[in-house]
Formats: sequence, structure tokens, C-alpha cells
Amino acid sequence: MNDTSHAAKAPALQLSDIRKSFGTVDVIHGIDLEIQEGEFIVFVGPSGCGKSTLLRLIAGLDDPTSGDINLNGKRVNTVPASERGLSMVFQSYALYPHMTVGQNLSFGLENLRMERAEIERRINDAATLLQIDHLLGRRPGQLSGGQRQRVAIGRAIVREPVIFLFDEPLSNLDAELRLQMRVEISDLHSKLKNTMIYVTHDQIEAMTMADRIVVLRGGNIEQIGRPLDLYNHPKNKFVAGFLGAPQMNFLEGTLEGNVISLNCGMVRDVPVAQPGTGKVTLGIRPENIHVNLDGHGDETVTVQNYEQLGAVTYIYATFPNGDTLTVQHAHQIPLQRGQELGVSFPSEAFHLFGEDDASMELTR
Amino acid sequence: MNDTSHAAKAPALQLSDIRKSFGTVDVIHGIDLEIQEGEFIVFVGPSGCGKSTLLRLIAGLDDPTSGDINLNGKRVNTVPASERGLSMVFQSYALYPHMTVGQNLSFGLENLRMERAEIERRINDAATLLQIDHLLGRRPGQLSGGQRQRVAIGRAIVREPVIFLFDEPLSNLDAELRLQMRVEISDLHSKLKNTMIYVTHDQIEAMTMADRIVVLRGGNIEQIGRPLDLYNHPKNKFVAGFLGAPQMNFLEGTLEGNVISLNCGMVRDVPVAQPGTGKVTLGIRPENIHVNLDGHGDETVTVQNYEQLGAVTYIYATFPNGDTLTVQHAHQIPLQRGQELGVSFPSEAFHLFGEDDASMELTR
Amino acid sequence: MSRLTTFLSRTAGNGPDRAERIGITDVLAYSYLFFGVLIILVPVLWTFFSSIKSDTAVESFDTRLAPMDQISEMIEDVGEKDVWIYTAEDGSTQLVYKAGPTRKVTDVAPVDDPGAVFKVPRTSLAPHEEMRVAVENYLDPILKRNGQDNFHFFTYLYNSVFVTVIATMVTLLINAMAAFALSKYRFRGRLTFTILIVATLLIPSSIILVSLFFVVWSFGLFGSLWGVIIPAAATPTGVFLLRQYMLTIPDELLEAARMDAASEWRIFWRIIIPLSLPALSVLAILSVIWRWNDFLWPLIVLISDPASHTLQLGLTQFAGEFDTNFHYILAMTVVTLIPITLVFVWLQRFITTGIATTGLK
Amino acid sequence: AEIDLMISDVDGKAGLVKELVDRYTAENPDTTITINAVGYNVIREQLAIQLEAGSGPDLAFVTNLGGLNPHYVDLTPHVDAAEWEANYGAVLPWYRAGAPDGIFGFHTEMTVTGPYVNLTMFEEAGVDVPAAGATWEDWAEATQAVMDGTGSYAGMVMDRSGHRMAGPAMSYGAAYFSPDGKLIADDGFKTFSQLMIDWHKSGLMPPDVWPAVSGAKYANGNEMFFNSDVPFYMSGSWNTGNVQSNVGDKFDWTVAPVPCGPAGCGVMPGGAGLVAFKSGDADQEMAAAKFVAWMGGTDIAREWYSKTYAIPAHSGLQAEGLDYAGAGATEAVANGLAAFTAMAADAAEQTPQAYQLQGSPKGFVMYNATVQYIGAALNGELTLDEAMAKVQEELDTNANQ
Amino acid sequence: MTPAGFTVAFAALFWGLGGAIWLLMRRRYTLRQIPQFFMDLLGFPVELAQSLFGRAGVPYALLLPNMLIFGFFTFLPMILNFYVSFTGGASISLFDRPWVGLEKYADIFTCENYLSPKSCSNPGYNFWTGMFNTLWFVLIQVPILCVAALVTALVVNQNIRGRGFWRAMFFYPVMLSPVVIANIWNWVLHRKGALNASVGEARDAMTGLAGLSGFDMVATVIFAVILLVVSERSLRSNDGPSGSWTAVFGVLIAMLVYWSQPLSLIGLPGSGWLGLALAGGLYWSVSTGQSFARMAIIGAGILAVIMLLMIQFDAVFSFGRYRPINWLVTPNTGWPFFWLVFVFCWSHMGFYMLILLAGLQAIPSDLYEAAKMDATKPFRAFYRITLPLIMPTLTVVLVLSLIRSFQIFDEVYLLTGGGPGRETFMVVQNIYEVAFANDHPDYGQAAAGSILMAIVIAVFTFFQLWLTRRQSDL
Ligand SMILES: Nc1ncnc2c1ncn2[C@@H]1O[C@H](COP(=O)(O)OP(=O)(O)OP(=O)(O)O)[C@@H](O)[C@H]1O
Ligand SMILES: Nc1ncnc2c1ncn2[C@@H]1O[C@H](COP(=O)(O)OP(=O)(O)OP(=O)(O)O)[C@@H](O)[C@H]1O
Ligand SMILES: O[C@@H]1[C@@H](O)[C@H](O)OC[C@H]1O
Ligand SMILES: [Mg+2]
Ligand SMILES: [Mg+2]
Repeated sequence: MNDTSHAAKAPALQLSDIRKSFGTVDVIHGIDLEIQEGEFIVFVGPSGCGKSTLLRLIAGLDDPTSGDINLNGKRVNTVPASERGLSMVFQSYALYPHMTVGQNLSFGLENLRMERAEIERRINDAATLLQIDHLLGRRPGQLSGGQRQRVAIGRAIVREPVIFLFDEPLSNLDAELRLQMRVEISDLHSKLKNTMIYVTHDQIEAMTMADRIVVLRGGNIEQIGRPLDLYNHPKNKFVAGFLGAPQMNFLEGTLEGNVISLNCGMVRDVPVAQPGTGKVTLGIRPENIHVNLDGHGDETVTVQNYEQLGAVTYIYATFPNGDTLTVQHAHQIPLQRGQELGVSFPSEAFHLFGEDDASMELTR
Repeated sequence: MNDTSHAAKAPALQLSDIRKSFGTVDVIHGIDLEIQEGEFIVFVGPSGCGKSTLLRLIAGLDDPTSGDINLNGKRVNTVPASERGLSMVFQSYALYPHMTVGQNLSFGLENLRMERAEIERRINDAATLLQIDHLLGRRPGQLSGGQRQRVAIGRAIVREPVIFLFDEPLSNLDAELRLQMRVEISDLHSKLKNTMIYVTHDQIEAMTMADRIVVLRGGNIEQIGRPLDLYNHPKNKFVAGFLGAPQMNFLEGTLEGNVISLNCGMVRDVPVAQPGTGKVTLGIRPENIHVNLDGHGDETVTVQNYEQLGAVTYIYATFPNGDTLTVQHAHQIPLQRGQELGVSFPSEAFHLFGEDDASMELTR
Repeated sequence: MSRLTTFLSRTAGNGPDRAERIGITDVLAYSYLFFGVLIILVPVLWTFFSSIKSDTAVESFDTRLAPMDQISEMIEDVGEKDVWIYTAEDGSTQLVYKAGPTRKVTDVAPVDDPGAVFKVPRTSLAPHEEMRVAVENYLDPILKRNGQDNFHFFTYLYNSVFVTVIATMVTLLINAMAAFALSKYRFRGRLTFTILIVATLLIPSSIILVSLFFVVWSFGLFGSLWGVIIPAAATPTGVFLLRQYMLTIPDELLEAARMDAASEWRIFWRIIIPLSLPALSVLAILSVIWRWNDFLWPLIVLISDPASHTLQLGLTQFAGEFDTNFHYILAMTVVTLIPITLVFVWLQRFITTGIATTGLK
Repeated sequence: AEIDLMISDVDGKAGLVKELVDRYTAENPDTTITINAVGYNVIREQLAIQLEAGSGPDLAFVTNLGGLNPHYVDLTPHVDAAEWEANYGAVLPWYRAGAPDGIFGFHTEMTVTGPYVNLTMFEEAGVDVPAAGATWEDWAEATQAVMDGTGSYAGMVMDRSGHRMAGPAMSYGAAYFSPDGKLIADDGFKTFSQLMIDWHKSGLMPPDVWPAVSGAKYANGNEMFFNSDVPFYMSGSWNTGNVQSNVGDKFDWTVAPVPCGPAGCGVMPGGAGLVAFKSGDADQEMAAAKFVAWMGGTDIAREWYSKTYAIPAHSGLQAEGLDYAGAGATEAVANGLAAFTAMAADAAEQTPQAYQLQGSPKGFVMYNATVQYIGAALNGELTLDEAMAKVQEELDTNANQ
Repeated sequence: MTPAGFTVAFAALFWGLGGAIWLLMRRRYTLRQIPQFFMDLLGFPVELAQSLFGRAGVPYALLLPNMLIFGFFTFLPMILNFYVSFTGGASISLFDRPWVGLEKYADIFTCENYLSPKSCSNPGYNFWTGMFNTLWFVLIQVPILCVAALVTALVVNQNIRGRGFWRAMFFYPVMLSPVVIANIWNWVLHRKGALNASVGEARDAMTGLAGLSGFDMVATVIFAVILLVVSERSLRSNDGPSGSWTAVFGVLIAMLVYWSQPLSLIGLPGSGWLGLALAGGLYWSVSTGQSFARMAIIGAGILAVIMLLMIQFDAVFSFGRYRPINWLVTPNTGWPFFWLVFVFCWSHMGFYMLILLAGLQAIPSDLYEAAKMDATKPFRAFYRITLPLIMPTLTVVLVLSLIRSFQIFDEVYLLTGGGPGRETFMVVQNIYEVAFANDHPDYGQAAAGSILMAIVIAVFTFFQLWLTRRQSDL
């Protein structure tokens, strides 16, 4: 996606050493983050890792235990939510069920005692942009999931916020609608060019929408970067495993110098930048493994199960020692459970992780 | 997947001209279906098409308005649900919230006045199989989604039913758990070899789990067949569109003899079995379209948007006339919005649909 | 037996098709309902039918359904006399009046020939009756006719309506405010307040009657309608019910409103109140019932001021030391029933669905 | 001044009160009088509290003449005291609660307890109405015969009131006061109580009145008498008009001389009075007092007594005799009132304690204790001895201190 | 100025005037926003709290009005009650009340024999009679009320036509005032009321009918036909006799035995138990699937025919003349108490029914479908699924109805006046009479009684909550 140019002016949002505890439970453990104006930032991470909490801290719905939040260079820790100039789209949309779509959009503006004419103008603009003009008189209960989603976004837009916050806005939709709304939000971003912060635990959303992804785990940032950078150069095993479906295969083994001997029997030279000795994990993504039906290849594995999705085939196989391997093949292939399969592992697709799970540099 | 041999004996389940109305609303419009012992049958179809209704008719929870239901050759229309020897796993699991897992499993058996020892044996077997031994003393409220799911299946297993019925058992789970449970249920089927009827509207589940898929629409069967047969040879545009994500591309055009002229400008010879004249739709799946970055190819399209998923790239492009095209590319490729892209359409991947949306035979 | 138990265990969710088969279960269910409703309705209807009977019919406990009333006529030179039907031994009948004391053999005279007194056995006399709706039971007190000058129907009605409406509005407002605080804020003392309020559920009003009497008296609320309205406004039931309901309103809505720059009061007014309407209407119904029907407390507080009597207090007027005007009591009872019945008919939808959704449990 | 008057309606007086009030306010335009009509129970149960709380009425018709004394306005300055003493001297002490003087009310009704008899039922059963001087046992026998003969529900009924029972009890020797002036429940009281118990047990007296309710609740037998369910009804003079209007010509009735006992033929005098209450506002008190004074003037009193079919408490009017018939009373009513007046005279001689009891401010303690505990004995809940002890305990704690 | 007047003046100034000024200073209102202005003014204290203390101050401001009223009109009286119970005299001014210490309590507890209220002093006698009656009432009333409410809730939760109507109908009496309820039922239960009239007429009609010549024959034939149909029904199915029809058959047999009194042939009285035993045995043999069940039914059928011929039906249906029952009045019959329980159920059941209905509707219907698949017999589904799941709601209903039953006063005072005698004399009536319906109001005594009653209620409630501690939702 288009990369927004990072200007030299104050970042749209800056978090410094943000911490948050609920009672005795520490949830956010000191987070530093800078977001530039116009960026589309996605927070991903497993459930309970603190994504929503972080977003709510930014929004001003909760107060950080310590640390500073700066918006456009101004500290806003004590500014109430309504005055930070942010808009939030909630996971459940949180549309006011008893108001019409129009009233939902105007409520916030009325609270600001804006002139009626201006309110009208903004609502109409937003409604046109989101193609919900014809729905203004309806109640949320009379809308489909996708329409509700758009109203929720509309409510965020009319306030003309400096930053949009989204908390898993698509998680309640079914797969089809999700795909569609995903595209719409991306389009919106390229039209409005606002800063957007988007929380999800769906890594497809993260991959496809983000300018930069922030991967969170247990209240800490694991890695920040552009989607494909993260995909191709994960900083550690967690990030590697978290992005990509089916998951990256992890094969345990030991490294001696440049040579890696895996428990499954495979022995390979790997271009390690700093050769050494120790336990390592070799990572390889399912789509990078080549399948030879005739049984030839680097290694032979046994098909345990497979799934024909039409466009692709997932193969779940085992090495003789029992290590499992998932292979994604881009075509339909005839398979049998128990069948022997030759697979080859192109070493340029290798990822190597040390005992501390950190990525090891490879020279390629 | 393994194909169960269709023995000559009476089918495990036979539906003849089943109809069902609720009040004045006809929901099922005459369904005929035969299911052989040991088959894994999946009902798919859009929401409201009657999948659950059909399942409930089979289970005996509702009575058909007309038509016969035969189990192993015996008409069971008037046999109460409990005596049909079926087990059902509900979408919401319907676990008894006030009973422990063990009591949930034994409740049905106690109703049958089974010996305590036998009950214990069955519960232990099922619990071992499903790895829920350690949960037997807990209440459903203390279980995770996946565990509940397993308990629900356990409750179905202990009754040793002739047929298992599943009503969207995975729809309440999150994506990860869903994938995992999907594999578990498939494994279970290959272990137990029972007949299973499985309702879903998730086509990935349908594709990966079914021996045969029954595609329903508006209370009628659209097509029955093995997953890849349906994927590769859909009987009509509905089935073609319903299976596969991203959806098959449909390009409108006209056929004259063997030549198809599409609105987007493309003109191609197609090996139509019965050449003719008229409006047609050309279908081609996104993964069958080849991308040439250098702009060469059958046609040139403009990239509107693209999604880099790491393993694959989705490209959303438009023809000069505005027709849209989705392309699935099996690798990461560098792209720009607005970029021109050459695409080629291998004619062996063509599907052709007549004005009545029915598939037209192609000779290849 | 097993059928009987089917009926015990059935709940909602049996498809509508099940109802098409009329089984023994349905017969049992409908019989139960039918008799239940009979037991509920018959006394009420009986009261209504009695209320349109004449004074004498009521006082003599006439149990016939139709309102029969003995006719009396103005007999010349004699005065107003009840008319009896005399059945002679030959079966012929004649309208007569009693021309002397009632004895085994009584003097009577034909109505149309007052002079012709003759003797007949008492047992051959039957009252001469007509069917007549005794509208005077209603009209006398309402229009202050027939010596009912001291029954100020419209004052009582006004007071009852005033107490009911104002008390209900105040109750709804302050209970909703309290429930909002207890359901949507985390603050020091929340648990204490909640427990205090739930504990009030356990304090019957009759127990504190004596001291409440002292308190209200020292507030100077005696004889004032406010003395009835205010003490009853903060109902624990209401707070409890609304709180349970408000707990189900997603916090995200409030947060959305906060992002929308709404003040907390505005959130309450614009978001919480409209969304709690089902629970509020249940409480409104309950409050209307309570306040409209209140008797003992208003009796203590209001009795001294005739201008602030409510209908329920007015009703007591018909019971004297020596005599009780049952016909008026019945008629006015029916009158007090009417508004509550109308409210009931109008709101019964909310009652049945509302309570079910309020989480009043 | 604006003053209010509390009255229990229903008994037919409120209309007349209204008329008189209108007349009075026409003569005294600076006074407005609001009528607060309430149920009788309200006056019995609530008035004292209202007064205590300072929210009571300015005027009321009361029956608890002595008990409310602390709240009365002394009318002495507003009336011709000598004339009032002369006219109402017999009843004025009843309002004084033991104090030696003060004029506290206009006795609106001089009442005497006594029996009504359904002559038609007696005739039907072929039973003779017992003659004057017959004892309660004679009457029990006779009414039992009527009951048997007519299949009526009961033979005798008496209001559930300690006041009603006092007269008969005195006939059987109940002294009610010990020589040192304390209230007592003695053997005479016990003897008649035993008779009541026997009659309820045998069904001669119906369970609907005395045993039917509990505590000090009042109940009367009107409905039963009016419907010919019982031929004998121990009530009182105040009820005459009411009996007349309710019975009509359904049957013949009369007021019989009260049954007697070994100690005489006891009846209780009594009545109700119009009193003015202290309100702390001198104007208001004066206006209220003046209205009472006006009402008690001989002319208005005459009109009042005759129109309400009441025995006058005014000695002059007593001597003069009232023209009830002119006020619309039937012969039966007029005869009845005459009979009651005669009984009162007898009782004054034979059972003087009746007047003493009526004048005692603690009379109500006795009346309440009677219905409460003798009532309990009628149900078998207490034995008579236990009931007697409880009555005495009640008297000792609440009256004799 | 009265405290009330002062409060009103203060509130008017602070709220009305202060609020308006404050609001107008901070915000501009257009004409269209006048309603909004008044709304803001209403919530002015809350707005003020928010602006002074932030969001943390808001809940306190919101709670204030409610808690003020609770404080003054519930908690303060509660505390005053303690004080009053230690004072004597008849004055209503607290300062004029002499301190008497525990005297009022001592009066209540002055008893010779603590098991017999009548051995107590008069205050004790009245209090304990009321208390024991109330306890007795609660013990009988609460289970009956709850069962009736539950059964009704179950029925109206069915898939029946006009559900809303039935539900509403059962709720209707809840809306009636105690005065109205008492009037209505007095009217029905009076010696000459509707109930006696209709029972009398029905009974006379039956007796009259039975006296018709030929009635014996007709009744015998009708009964024979019913017997035939029922026994055929119970034997009809191929897989063993039908349980429900056998039950009906059993009832018929029991009736026949009762009427024909076969044991009187050998000079023994009372054959009723024999019929019940026979019916029970039949049902047992069928329900447990005994092999001899068919034979037993046939045998019983033959026996039934013999007994049928022995019966004199016009004697069976002759009840004699009906003597009206004085339902609310006759002492020592139990009727007044019965009707009190009945009327209380009648007027309160609808409320608890609705609460239970809400509980029932919260039970997901798919549990019943799962149970159906699990071959659960309906009754088992009731007590293994419905009952446990409705338990929390039922507990709430139990507690609420217990508290409410303890407080019974209006209804009973107006309906029976506590009588006959003291059969329905409840503790609240005692408190009321001591304080308010007395010529020497004894507030101290009444307050002491209130405190004792509060203690009893609290003990009961907590005991009940403790018993059901795991289920309660409270
Ligand atoms: N108000 C609270 N009090 C106590 N703990 C809380 C609170 N809110 C959140 N937590 C805890 O903080 C952690 C992070 O929660 P958060 O909602 O931020 O997770 P998340 O990343 O958004 O997860 P999900 O993907 O499930 O939404 C969780 O362990 C949660 O239990
Ligand atoms: N009890 C009922 N009464 C009336 N209509 C019903 C009833 N149950 C189902 N329907 C209707 O029948 C149609 C089919 O419903 P069904 O539940 O079988 O759909 P489904 O295919 O399972 O849908 P989903 O994927 O959303 O579960 C729907 O239109 C539904 O509204
Ligand atoms: O007066 C009502 C009472 O009837 C109800 O039971 O609880 C709340 C009180 O305010
Ligand atoms: Mg979250
Ligand atoms: Mg479904």
C-alpha cells in the first residue's frame, strides 16, 4: 500500500513508557510508540494482550497508570476523551439503538452545540461518502451488519477527528462481509488520509490494511513494521508464528557452525551470519515448501490429512520422527492419506530462531 | 478424501420429497436425498436456506409437512426424536449448564436406564477419545469454547448413534479454534466411521470435511457431489459463486457459435459442446488467472487495490469498461494502485453459464 | 401421567406446528387456564354486577345476576308503597300494597283500588320487581345527589391522579438515577449502597410505620399530598429492577457517548433513559399500582384534610357506625377499578413482555 | 375564620349538618366551615392521633366523650353557662374526664341501648313476645322457639361492643366499679358473659358479629335484623330511623322493653357530641366554640333532635316532648323512641353505675377489653376465667393507675 | 417554617435559580433548545458534580435524591423505631416521651409459659398470637403461592393460543388494591354471597337430578360405557398398556370402590383405601412394565362391573339440602384461614408468576431439544432441567414472597378483621392496633413489636438465603 511520507513535524501520536494496571494486575508494561500523521497503524496480538486497553488509553476512556500520551506534540493525559479530537469505532459499533442513523450522526455534534446547518452539512457529506444517505431515517436495528458498520464509521467521520480509532470493527461480521468492509475501510483511508489506529487479532486484516503493524504480546510490543517486512523478517518466533495462515512450520534442531541438523533428520547448510552452536528452530512457511508427487525431493513425509480448498491444498504431513509439517500447495492435487510425499525446502525461505526465540540473521 | 464405498444395502438415511412449511411459509420445497452409511455429508447454503430446518426434520425435532424420512430403510416419520438413534450437536452446544461434564455425558444414558458400569465405560471412552478426561468434574461455564465443543460432541458420541447431526458446531468459535476443531471432527469421523451430517455456511468447512456436499438454496437442493467435483464442475452460477474465496469472477458477454465476446472487450473461442447464440456469463476462478507484471498477456487491467497476505496476493482490478476482476496470485509481488497489469485467461479454466445460469458443457 | 408431565416440562420453542395437534396436554393446559381465569374474573365481574343493583337488593344479598328491584308506587292518600304480587289460590294474580302490618295474614289493597283492603296469607305475596340498572349507585356519590354531598368525587379523583402521576414520575426519575450510578460507575461505596438498598427490600413498611409517622410529622408533611408522594418515591424494588436492567446496556454505548462529548447527565437522559424504557415501563406500572391503591399510609397522613383525600380514602366514608352503604361502596369500588383496568389493558403488553425482559429476578 | 368539621357520614346526619352549617355561615359570614366526611372507623381510630399530631379538625362529632378531653375547647366563655348546666347538666360530666367543671360539648344525641324485635317472625313461629320484665333467659327461650319455628339463622344478636353488653351485664349484677372507684370485671359481669358464651355455643347468637372479628373491632347486627335472619337485635335508640328506612314494610318491628336480670333491667345511656378542638389559634377555637354554642341553643337543638330522631339530652326538650312524626317518623319509630326513653329512666334508677361508666374517661378501656377478651372466650380461644383475668389486667394497666 | 418548607425553599433557590445562572453562564441555548435547558436544569446537581469533581463525583450526585429519601424515610425511622421502643407514654413528640428502658419488651416477654401465648401478659398475648399466626400463615402460604405461581408460569409459557391474554389475566389481580380485594371477596364469601348461592344451587340441582326416576339405570349405563372406553384405551397399544389411560382407569376404579363399599358386605367400614390401593397397584404394574399388567387391568374391569351393579347412584348423588357455610366467620373450621391463603394467592400469584416466567424464558429452548435427543421423559426434564435452572429465580420468588407474606395486613384486616376470634390475627395488625387503633396509643409497645418482627423476618430471610445460598440471584 501507499506509504505515507513521514514528515519531520511532531508525530500525530506519541506514547512514552505507557503503563496500565487494573488493581494489582499489570496489563500494559511500558509502551513507546510514535505514529505519524496519515498513517494506518494496526495493533495485532492474541486475545488479552492489551490491544483494547491501549486503544482506550489513547482515546481517553481510561487513564494510564504512568507514562505520557502526546497528540501532535501536546500532552493530553488529563484531557477528557471528548476533547482529544479523536473518534472511535467500537467492536460492537455501539450505535445508539433508539436513535435514527441521522440522530446517531448528529448526537455528538449537538453536544458540541454546533450550528444546525453545519451539522447537516457534515452529516450529508459523511453519508454520501459512505453511501448511507438513504438510511438516515432508519434505526440501527433495521440495518444489516455492513450498514451498521458504515454508520459507526460515519459517526466517527462527522466529528472530523485527527485520529480514528477502530477496535476490532469487523469481528462481528461474517467472512464475506468482512472481506468487503476491509476493502471499504482501506478505501476510506486513502480518501480521507486521516491517521487511523486499528485493533484486530485477525492477521489477514493486519496484513492487508496496515501501513505499519504493531505486534503486541502480553502488554509489550514485539515488533513494529510494514506488513511484508514483518511477514518476511519477523523479529522472533512469536511474530513469525502469529502472521501467516497456516502457521509457519517450526522444526527443532541444533546448529553447529553453518550446519543445522534437525530432529526430523534433515541436515542442511544455512548461511548464518554468526555461526555458532546450540539449539535452534528452523522456520519455513507452508507456501514455500515444494511438493513432488513422485516422492522425490529433499525429504519424504507421510500425508496424515489434507484439505482441498479448490484454489489451494493444505497438506498435513509428518516426518518419520513424528514432527509435523504443513504444506500449502497452490493447486489441486490428488492425494491419499498415508501416501509418501517428496518435499523440498528452498533454503532462501528459511528462518532461523535461536534458543531465546529471537530471529538469527542469515546472509543471503 | 477417502471415498466410502456405496454398498447396495439400504441407505443410512433417505429423504423422499420432504416438504416443510411454517404456517403459510414454505421453507423446504421437496427434497430427495440418499445418504450411505459412513458418509460425511455437509449441508451448505446461504443463511435462511433451510439447512437447520432440514436437520431438525431428520432429527425428529420438527415434523415434515409431507414426505418420508427413512432410516436404514425404515420410515421414521412418527418415531420420536429420542428413538431414532441419532445424536445432535447444537450450534450453541446446548450443554446443561447446571450439570458437570460427566453428568452432561451420562444424562442421556441414564434416561435409557443403562447400567452404571456401561455408562462409566462409555463416558470414559468418549472422554479419552476427545481428551476431556480431566474436565469431567467441571461445569460447562468453566470450560473454554473448544472444550465445550468437545463436550457437546462427547454427549453425542456416548449414545453411539447411527447418525451424527451437527448444526454449525463451529460458528461460535474464533478462527484459530475453528481450524483446529475442524481437523478434530474430521479425525473423529475417520476413527468412528459413523454417518455424519454437518450443517455449515462456511464453505471452507464444507470443502475440507465433506465426503459429499449438498448445496441448498431457498429450500431446494442445487447440487450434490464431492467437494472438488462441485468446485470444478458447478452445475450453475450459484454453486460456482458459493464455493471458492475469493469468489469466481463472472464476466458478462454474448456467445455466437463458438466465439464469446465479453463486455470487457475480450473475445475468445470456447469449446462449447452445443454452440449457440445468446447472452452468457464466463466464469473464471481468481487463482486460475495468470499475472504478467510486464503488462503482457491476454488482456490489460488496472489495479484498484491489492492485498498482500504474505503467501498469496489478492489483486482487485478493473477492465477498461469497468468490469471488475479479482486475481489470486500465489506469491508476493510488488504492486501499485493504478498500475497496468497483463493478465491471461487459460481457457481450460473457463466456466460458461447460460442465460438461465445453468452451466454449459465445454468439451476439453 | 406421562402426558401430564409433558405439559409440566414444555417451554417455549416448540415449533408452532406442535400446537396443531390437540393432545391431552393441551386439554389440561387450557382447562387450567380457563378455570384460573374464571376464578380471577368471576369475583370481579360479580362485584360489577352487584354494583348496579338497587340499594335494597344489595342489602338483602340478592344473588341473582340481573339487577332486580322492587317497584314502589305512589298510592293516593297513603304514600309511597312497595308493590307486591298477590297470587290467589285460583292462580290469578294482582298487584297490591301492604295496607297494614306484615302478619301471617296481612292486610293488602290493590294498587289501583287503594280502598279495597282485604286479607291474604303473607306467603302468597311476592315482590313485584323490574329489571333496573341502579345508576344512582354511581351517580349519587359522583354528582352529590341523594344526600351524598360530602363525597367529593372529583377532588378525590384529582388527588389520586395527582399522587399517582407525580409519585410515579419522581420514582422513575430518582430510582433511575440511583440505578444508573449503581450499574454503570465504579466508585467507593458502591457495594455498600447496593447492599443498603437491597436490605431495604427486607424492611416492610408496616414495621416502620410508627417512626415514619414521627418523621413525616416533624417534616410538616402531615395532611399534604407530598407526605404520601415523597416517602414512597425511593423504592428499593425500583432501584433493584432498573439496576438489573441497566447492567445489560453495553458500556460501549456510554463510552461512545463520552467520545461524542456528552456530559454524564446527558448520557443518562439521552442514552440510558430511552434504552431502559422496558424496565421503566414495568416500574411505572408497579408504581401506578402501588400509589393508586395505597390505603394505610394515606389514611394516616391525609385523613385530617378533606381536600386531600384520595379515592381509596373516600371509599371508607360509606362505612358508618351503624350502617354501611354497600351499594355505594360497590359502585365506587368499581370506579376505582376502572382507571387501573384501563392502565392494565393499555399496558398489558409491557407487563408481560417487560417484566420478562427486565431481568427482574 | 376557616374551620373544619369531621363527621362520620352515612348515619343520615351529614345532610342535616350541612343544612345547619349553611344556615350558620349565612348568619356568620366571617366563618367558613368545611365538612370532612369520613368513615366511622376513622373517627374511632385516627382522630386521637390526628389531634395529638396537631393536625386534627376544629370540630367533630365524637363518641369517645371523655377520652379526648385534653383536646377540647372549653365552651364556658361562649355559652350561657347557667342555662347549659340546667339543660345538659346530666351529660356534661361525661365530657369532663373526671374534672369538676367545664362545658365541653353539645350532646347531639342521647342514646339508650335496647332491643328491636321482629314481630312478624314471632307471629310466624306462634311465639308470644315476652312481656316487660322478662329476663334475658326468658328471651333466649322465646327467640330459640322463634328460631326453631321459622328456621331463621339465629335468635338474638347484639352489636359487638362492650357498651352494648354493659347494660345486660349490669342486670346480672355487674358493678363495673369497685367501691374505691376502680374499674373491675366482677362476678355479675362474668355471669352474663357465661350466658353469652352459652348462647353462641348453642347457635342462638350468630358467629357473624362477636366472634367474627378480632381485637377491638366493632361490628353490628343490622344486616341480619333487616333481612329477618334474627328476630331480636340488641342495639339502641340511635338506630331507630335506620331500622325504619331499611325494613320498610318487609316486616313489623318494635322496640321491646329491655330484658332484665336479677339486678334489674340495665341499659346503657350514651351518645355522641359535637365538640370543638384546640388548635392553638384563638380565632379558630373561638369560631369553633361559637358554632357548638349555636348548635346547642334550644331552638336549633330541638330541630336537630327531632330531625335526627334522637332522644334529646336537653332536659327542657325532654320535658316538652318532641314531635318526631312531624319530622317524618313513622309510628314504629315514635313508639320506639318512647320505649327507649322509658328504659333510660328505669336504668337510671336500677343500675346507676351505667351513668358512672358512661361518664368515666376510661370507659373505652372497659369496652375494648370486653370485646377483645370476652370475644376470645366466645371462640373457645380463652376460657372464661382467663378472659376475665385479661380484662382485669387490661383495666389495671390502662385504666386504674 | 417547617423543615419541609425550608427544604423546598432551599432547593428552589439552589437548584432553580443557582442552576439556571450556572447553566446560562456556561452554555448558550437557542430557542429550540429550551426543553434541553430544562433537562439540563433538572440534572444541574449532577452537571455541577461533574464539573467540580470530574466523573468520580457523578455517581454520588446521582444517588443523592434516592438516598436522601431512603435516609429520612426508611433508615431514620428504622433507627427511631429503636428509640421509640424504649420510651413510653402516648405523646407523639419524641421529647415528651419518657424513657422506660426495656419495659415494652419485657411486657411482651412476660409469660408464664413461653409455649402458650395466652399465659402471657396482654401485650405478649396479643403479640405472640399474631406472631404465631403469621408464622403459620407464612409457612403455609409461601409454598402454596410458589407452587401455584410456578405451575401457572409453566402453563402460560407453553405454546398456547393467546398467551399474552392469559398471562395478563393472571396478572390482573396484582393491580387491585387490598381494599378492593377485600370488598370483592367479602361479597363472594359472605354467608349470602355468590359462592354459597352457586354451591347451593349446584348441589340442589345435582340432588334433584339424582332423585329422578330411572337415574340409577342411566348412570350405571353411562358409567359402564366410560369404563369400557377407558379400559379399551389402556389396553389398545401393542407394546404394553398405556400409563396415562391406566391412571384414568385407576381413578374410576377408586371411585367405584368408594361408592359401592364392597367391604361393607363383610361388615367392615370404609373401603376407600381399598380403591386407592387397587388403583395404585394397577398403575404400578403398568408403569414398571409387569408382565401381568394386562391381566390385572382385565381383572379389575370385571370387578368394576360387579361393583357397578351394586351401586345406588341416587344415593351417591344425594347431598341433602345445602346449608350455607359462613366461610369467613365460623370459628374453628379452618375456612377463614383457608380463604385468607386463597385470597392472598389470588391477588399476588400473578406477580411471582411473571418473575418465574422471565426465568423460564431465560432457559434456552435448545436445552429441551437436547434433552429430547437424550430421550428424556418429560417429568425428568422438568425436575432435572427446568427446576434446577429456574432455581435462582425461584429463590428470589421465595424470599420476596416470604417478606411479603410476613407483612400481610391490609387484606386480612379488611377481609376477616383478624377473626374469627384471633384465628387470622396477624402480627402487623397487632402493631397497627396498638399504635393507631387504640384509645391509649402505645407507640413504644408497637415499636418494640416492630423491632421483634424485623428480627424474625431477618432471621427467616437469611436462613432461607443460606439454605439456597448457591442459587440466589439477589
Ligand atoms: N477493567 C479491567 N479490569 C481488570 N482487568 C482488565 C480490565 N480490562 C481489561 N483487563 C485485562 O487486561 C488484559 C488486556 O485486556 P484487553 O481488553 O486490552 O485485551 P485485548 O487485547 O483487547 O483482547 P481481545 O482481543 O480479546 O479483545 C486482559 O487480561 C483483561 O483481562
Ligand atoms: N419456527 C419457525 N417459524 C417460521 N419460520 C421459520 C421457523 N424456523 C425457521 N423458519 C424460517 O425458515 C427458513 C429456514 O430457516 P433455517 O433455520 O433452516 O435456515 P438456515 O439455513 O439454518 O440458516 P442459518 O444459516 O442462518 O442458520 C428461514 O427463512 C426461517 O426464517
Ligand atoms: O409502597 C411500595 C410497596 O408497595 C412496594 O412493595 O415496595 C415499594 C414501596 O414503595
Ligand atoms: Mg479487545
Ligand atoms: Mg441454521
